Amino acid sequence: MAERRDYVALATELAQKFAERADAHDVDGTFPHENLADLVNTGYSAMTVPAEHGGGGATLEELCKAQQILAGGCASTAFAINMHIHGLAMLAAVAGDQCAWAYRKVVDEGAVIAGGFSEPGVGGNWWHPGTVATPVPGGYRLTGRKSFFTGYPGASLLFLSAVRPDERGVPQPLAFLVPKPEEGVTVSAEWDAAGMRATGSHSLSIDGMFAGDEHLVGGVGNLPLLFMSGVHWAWCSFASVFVGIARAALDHVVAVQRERRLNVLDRTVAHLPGVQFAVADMVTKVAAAEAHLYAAVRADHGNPDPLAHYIDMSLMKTSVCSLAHEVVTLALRVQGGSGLLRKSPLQRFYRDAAAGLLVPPGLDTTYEWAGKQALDIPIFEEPRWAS
Amino acid sequence: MAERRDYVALATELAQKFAERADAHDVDGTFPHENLADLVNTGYSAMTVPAEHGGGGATLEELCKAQQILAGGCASTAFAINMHIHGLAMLAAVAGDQCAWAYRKVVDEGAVIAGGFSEPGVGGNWWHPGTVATPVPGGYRLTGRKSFFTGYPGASLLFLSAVRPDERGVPQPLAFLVPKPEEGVTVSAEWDAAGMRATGSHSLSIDGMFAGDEHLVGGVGNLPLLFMSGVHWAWCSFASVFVGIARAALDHVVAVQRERRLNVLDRTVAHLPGVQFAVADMVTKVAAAEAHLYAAVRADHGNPDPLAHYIDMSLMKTSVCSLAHEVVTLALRVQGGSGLLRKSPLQRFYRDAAAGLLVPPGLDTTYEWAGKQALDIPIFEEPRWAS
Amino acid sequence: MGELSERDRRWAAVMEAARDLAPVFERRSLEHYDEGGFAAENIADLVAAGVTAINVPAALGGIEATLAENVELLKTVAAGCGSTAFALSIHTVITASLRDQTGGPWHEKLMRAVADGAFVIGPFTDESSGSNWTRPSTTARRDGDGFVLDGLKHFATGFDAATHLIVTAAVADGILEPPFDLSAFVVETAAAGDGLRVERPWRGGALTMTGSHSLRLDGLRVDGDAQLFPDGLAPLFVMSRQQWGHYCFAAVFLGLAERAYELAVETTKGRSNTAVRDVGRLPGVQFAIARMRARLATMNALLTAYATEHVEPGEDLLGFVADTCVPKYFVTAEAEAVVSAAFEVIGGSAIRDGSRIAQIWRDVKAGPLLPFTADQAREFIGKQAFGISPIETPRWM
Amino acid sequence: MGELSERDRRWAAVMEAARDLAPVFERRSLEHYDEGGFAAENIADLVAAGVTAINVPAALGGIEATLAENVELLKTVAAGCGSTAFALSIHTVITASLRDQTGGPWHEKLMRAVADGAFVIGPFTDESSGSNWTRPSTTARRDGDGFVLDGLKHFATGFDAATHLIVTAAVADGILEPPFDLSAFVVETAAAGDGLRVERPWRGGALTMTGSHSLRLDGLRVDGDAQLFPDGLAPLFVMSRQQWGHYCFAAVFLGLAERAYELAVETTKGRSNTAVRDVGRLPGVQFAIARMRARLATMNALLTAYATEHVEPGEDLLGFVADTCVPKYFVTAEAEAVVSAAFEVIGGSAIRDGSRIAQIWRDVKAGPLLPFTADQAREFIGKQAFGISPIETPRWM
Repeated sequence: MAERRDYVALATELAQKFAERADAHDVDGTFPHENLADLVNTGYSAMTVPAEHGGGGATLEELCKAQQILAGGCASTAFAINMHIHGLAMLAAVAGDQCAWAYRKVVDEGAVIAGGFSEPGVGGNWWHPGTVATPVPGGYRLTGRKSFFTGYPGASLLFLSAVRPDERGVPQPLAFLVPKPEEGVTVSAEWDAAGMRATGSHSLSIDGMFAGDEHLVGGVGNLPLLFMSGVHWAWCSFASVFVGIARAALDHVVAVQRERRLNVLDRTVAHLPGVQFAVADMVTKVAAAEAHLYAAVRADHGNPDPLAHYIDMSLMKTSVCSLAHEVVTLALRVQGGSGLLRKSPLQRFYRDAAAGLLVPPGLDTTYEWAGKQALDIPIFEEPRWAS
Repeated sequence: MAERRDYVALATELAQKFAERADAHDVDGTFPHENLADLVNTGYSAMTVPAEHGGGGATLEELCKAQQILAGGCASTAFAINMHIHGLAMLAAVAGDQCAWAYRKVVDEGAVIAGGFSEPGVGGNWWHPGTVATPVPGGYRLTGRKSFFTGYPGASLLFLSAVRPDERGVPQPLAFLVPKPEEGVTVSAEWDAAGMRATGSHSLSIDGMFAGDEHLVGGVGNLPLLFMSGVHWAWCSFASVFVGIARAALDHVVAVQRERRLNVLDRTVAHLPGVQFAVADMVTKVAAAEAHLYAAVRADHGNPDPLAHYIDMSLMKTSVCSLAHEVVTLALRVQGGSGLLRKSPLQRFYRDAAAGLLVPPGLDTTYEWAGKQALDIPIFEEPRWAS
Repeated sequence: MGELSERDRRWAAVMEAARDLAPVFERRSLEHYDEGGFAAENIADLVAAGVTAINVPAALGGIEATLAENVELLKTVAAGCGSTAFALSIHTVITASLRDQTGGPWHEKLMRAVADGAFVIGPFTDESSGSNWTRPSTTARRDGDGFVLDGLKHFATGFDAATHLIVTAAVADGILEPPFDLSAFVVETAAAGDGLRVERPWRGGALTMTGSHSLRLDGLRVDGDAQLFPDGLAPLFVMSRQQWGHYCFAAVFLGLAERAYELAVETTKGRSNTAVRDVGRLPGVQFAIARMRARLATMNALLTAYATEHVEPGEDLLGFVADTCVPKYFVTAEAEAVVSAAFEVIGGSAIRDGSRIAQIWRDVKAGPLLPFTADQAREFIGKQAFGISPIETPRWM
Repeated sequence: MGELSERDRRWAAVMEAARDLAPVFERRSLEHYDEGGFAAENIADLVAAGVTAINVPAALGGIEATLAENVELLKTVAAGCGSTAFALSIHTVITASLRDQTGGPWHEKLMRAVADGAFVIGPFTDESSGSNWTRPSTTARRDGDGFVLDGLKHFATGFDAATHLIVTAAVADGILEPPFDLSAFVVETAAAGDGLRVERPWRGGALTMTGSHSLRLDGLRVDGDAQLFPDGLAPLFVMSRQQWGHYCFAAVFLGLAERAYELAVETTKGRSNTAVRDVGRLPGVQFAIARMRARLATMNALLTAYATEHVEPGEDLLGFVADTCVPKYFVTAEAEAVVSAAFEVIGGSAIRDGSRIAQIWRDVKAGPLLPFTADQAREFIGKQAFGISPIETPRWM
């Protein structure tokens, strides 16, 4: 039984280290294997394994505070390990001891999970996977494609969705947690993007990959319900990463302007009103984003209506990530042209924060569902809108 | 005497070609020498040489329309040549035949100008250069540093500012147009930035570079006045580049969503209301940005108050570039995560458009001057603000 | 040269009159805004100054003002009083839209009446129509040579000064499907009698002095000659004149925003308090003023560009309608932002004083609510960008 | 458990009373908003329900509501009537701020009076002070044991119902420099006599029913006992209570925004028109409602976080004041955006009807104008981030 760790303190320590490596991984688009090793070796990666299975049993608040700080050092690393950390917490919540074998691997062998619920042609509608799971003796054969499979290069376990048509042909979504197999899955396109470049979010081609019955998480068809019930682990941890970027941008801007001098000024740039006002806006937006995030973290997550819970958490993510993006844009404005130079972390923050606008849940679907719910309009009724 | 060219048609042709090369230069941060060669060989680079000196004598409107289209293909190339094109027009306006030698070099030899008015420690206050011009027999020796010297790798002529203390020690700003010398100027830092990566906007160290008396543009001390009087060439052409990016982002998003299908939809993505609304906002912002730009282009530029003229043009640039930035951010939102991938031009537009917020004129100074002018407060009075 | 300059001289005189009247209207607004009622005195002044006659065709001796000129005029009047400018905009939009519809029996008569001081309005919002003018709940029943109109029309802006109403209705003979059953009629208010009455007098939260009553049409009989267009053509006509409504409405709210900016500047100049000797030297005030300037410059550029270059419908009528939404959508939203910022520069004392800025704050909110509303505009503009017809059904998924 | 639950039971009863009163206040607002006047009946109802006594110290038998509870209460009241909630906020801020100032001769007397239904207000905006409460133009001249007060105070919100005023003034003896010459006095309105009169009755463009008159203090004599704090300490006291003012003001405007959102939802549900069978099925409406929800959730989270976690001033008093600006600045600006969006969902008919949303539109603009204004807030927050004192001079370059 591991002793109770202060994951926030650990994150603070690691963030400093990762910050020094962030630029190189960002420029080269390489996966930060050495960071992942540090996360495993320090026990950070066992944070959300249930305590009774030898893990840290971290709360959602501990997780988010730690991830927020880690993201300030290297957002890509934080986002890559986030799939693992929040995934474990969700698995513990929805599948419990069913995944005991995986918890053991994480604690004893340093296994790391990567997760894939995005697919080309699905457009953020993760509850409609296109990957097909065909029953075979002892399990399933999976065929399909996955995109944005964050953390893939460092993963030894894969957490992924698929669909199995039932006897009436109705697609039943389901999820698997499987040891990364030797065959049946290949990288079809390496991750090469403008932001979050060191997350190894590759595209995968899944061609007959085997998943055993014992690797099925929850039951057939109840993936959406399970995911919605546990979605606070996902969307809160996502948001914490982008708030972390925003706060790092604020801290950086403040530290630089306090010391910055221009030939034409008799005091530091911090004395310019335009700089003060922009920083005030940054401070205020960061405070608002953090408040919304942690209100969601501390909310009652036992909502008997999983869809309502999903909508509340989704609205939180959209607001928080939008504020975070505004903050990094303001940071660039305050710093000026030099903020765009490779040597400034602000330009990386600016690119990484853009991903916050784009990772699930999608803005339009969130708004559609939240609006319909408020107006008592059945969310899945067709036609979707007035004809 | 060159025949009158249709520079907009030429830009359209070249933009298509440059678009194919844009990704590679962006990724590698290389300077697009072959694009520059095309611009010279097609006569595009002689666009603003006065007709009586064998150039195209293009109007500001022709220049901006052409540059807008060129920027849609490769914003870096457009911005790199923009220093040359608008610089020539300003020189013609403020120095006239004094620069005849340079016009000849442009027309006959394909010479290209790079310009440098930014310096470290000056923070956008271009009228306070720190580079010192010390009189020597036959000219001056220049010593100082320049940053953001856009287009330097392809330039054969340098247009740059310096300061010469007068007999009372009061600094007199002045400007030179000199053939790029063999010695006295070195690249102190190569351009490596998150946006506009292919502009070669190096930092320079100027160590005793010689500039002859004949290379002085205008008189000693009247650089600010000359620049303000001709500033429409600068700020309008800057704005045209960023509007060009915005329109390219809009065109790209529209073209892609018209064809894009998702497994879960029975029609193209273009039929989703959220997509339509976001595109409507993009259309509207592009229209507003273009309208403001071309209103400034067509305004009376003979304003007897150069400072008032400078302020109007500066407000235009801040509004237009801010709208352009909003458009590219919306474009990313519409496209979603795939817009962040290297293979999508949207992520390049997003990075390039950020530069629009950061290139001169600075937002805070523009607002300070515009506010003071409206309120009848002397713009250069000290203290600058209420104590 | 001679005739042109005579025409331009007349136009300059109209603009000068409008500029002179704006401060007069502002003084009246400061006195009468809260009590509401109609700015009838203002309209009378506009009629007397020839302002209401600007869209009379040149062939009938009128100025035949361009759309850009109409925009300029409405901005000027709005600087004095939003209610007056909005009422005037209804009149200018109608008169400009109808002026080239020569041939109808009513055309010359109406235009000559306008030249002589007629004031024409049109309440186009029907009960339960949700501002979809193509689907009026008002009906026109054929009755011998004429029609009998029944319905409830809201926002009869300017009614108290109106000599003529343009009334839309669905022709209830089942021959044409909506929206082609839409028809439009001229009603002379003096001759309308009991068939036309104010059902509910205007008591608006904004534009309080427009007298935008709700009107009951109760068996109102009109001659066949009063029908403005042949059966089925009214919707096309309205669409092909959408630029007038959209740009003229936008002009009113831009004029209000410009005035809000001026008020912020005027209030700040020379202002001092116990803590600051010169409020204009506060950077927050300077930045706010500058941001307003920048926004106004963009709004003006956009509206001017549209009012001069996006005036001819061309082949693609629905595409044109979508395009005309652009400045209306942008300007009315931005106007709200400018007025809000101006209010903050002027500060809390403006709440105390029953000030002009507090009136403008109320008026400016009407901008995005007028048709096309922001949502309608975004739907039309977005669909047009994709080549999707905005009248195709189903509208979405 | 026993005592706690008794206290919580009392608090729950207060909240229930407030929730019951909100719709009553809203009905009255619909009737009386335009004519202005003071919501005296509402305040009487709040007094009768014990709402005004929530900040009486526990030691004197009161509930001693927390700051977060005050915020919750004010939001609830604001949903019914912005004017009433704002007047109440002045009272709750003053009573909460003073309740732990035991020792002064006035303390127990005033708190007992509040328990018995007293209503305490404070006009803190002096003529020419530009909302800088540290630099009042009102003066206090020492006169024997007491003081004589002279000045003109604006925004005496709630005056018509006030039993007590808190009045600030600069002590005009030249001993202490501004802002330390600031002092505060309790004035019993019933005993004030001719020295206190309404110079100009309230006729506000927003919060019309607050009775925020301008008051003339004309040789008003008060006892030495009426001085709330020892010489020189008033500014520090006010700063160390800034959280109450900032969060309670923010609560009023958040309550208005929440009500605007509810009105948009209520109006849309089941709404149809000639073109759309169910307006709620329009995507633009759904998206607007959702955006409002998201914004309100952020505002609520921020204000709640501050009202529970940013309550103790700590060592760095100016830093604390800057920090308390954060939710006030954010919430009042966002509230305006939410109300604007709600108005657009409800649509043009809301302008016609003298509707609640049009009243909220007017009230919500007061938010950013109340101290600390948006500009003051940005200056304090920005300087604090850089470790620059907001009272250092010169303020900038």
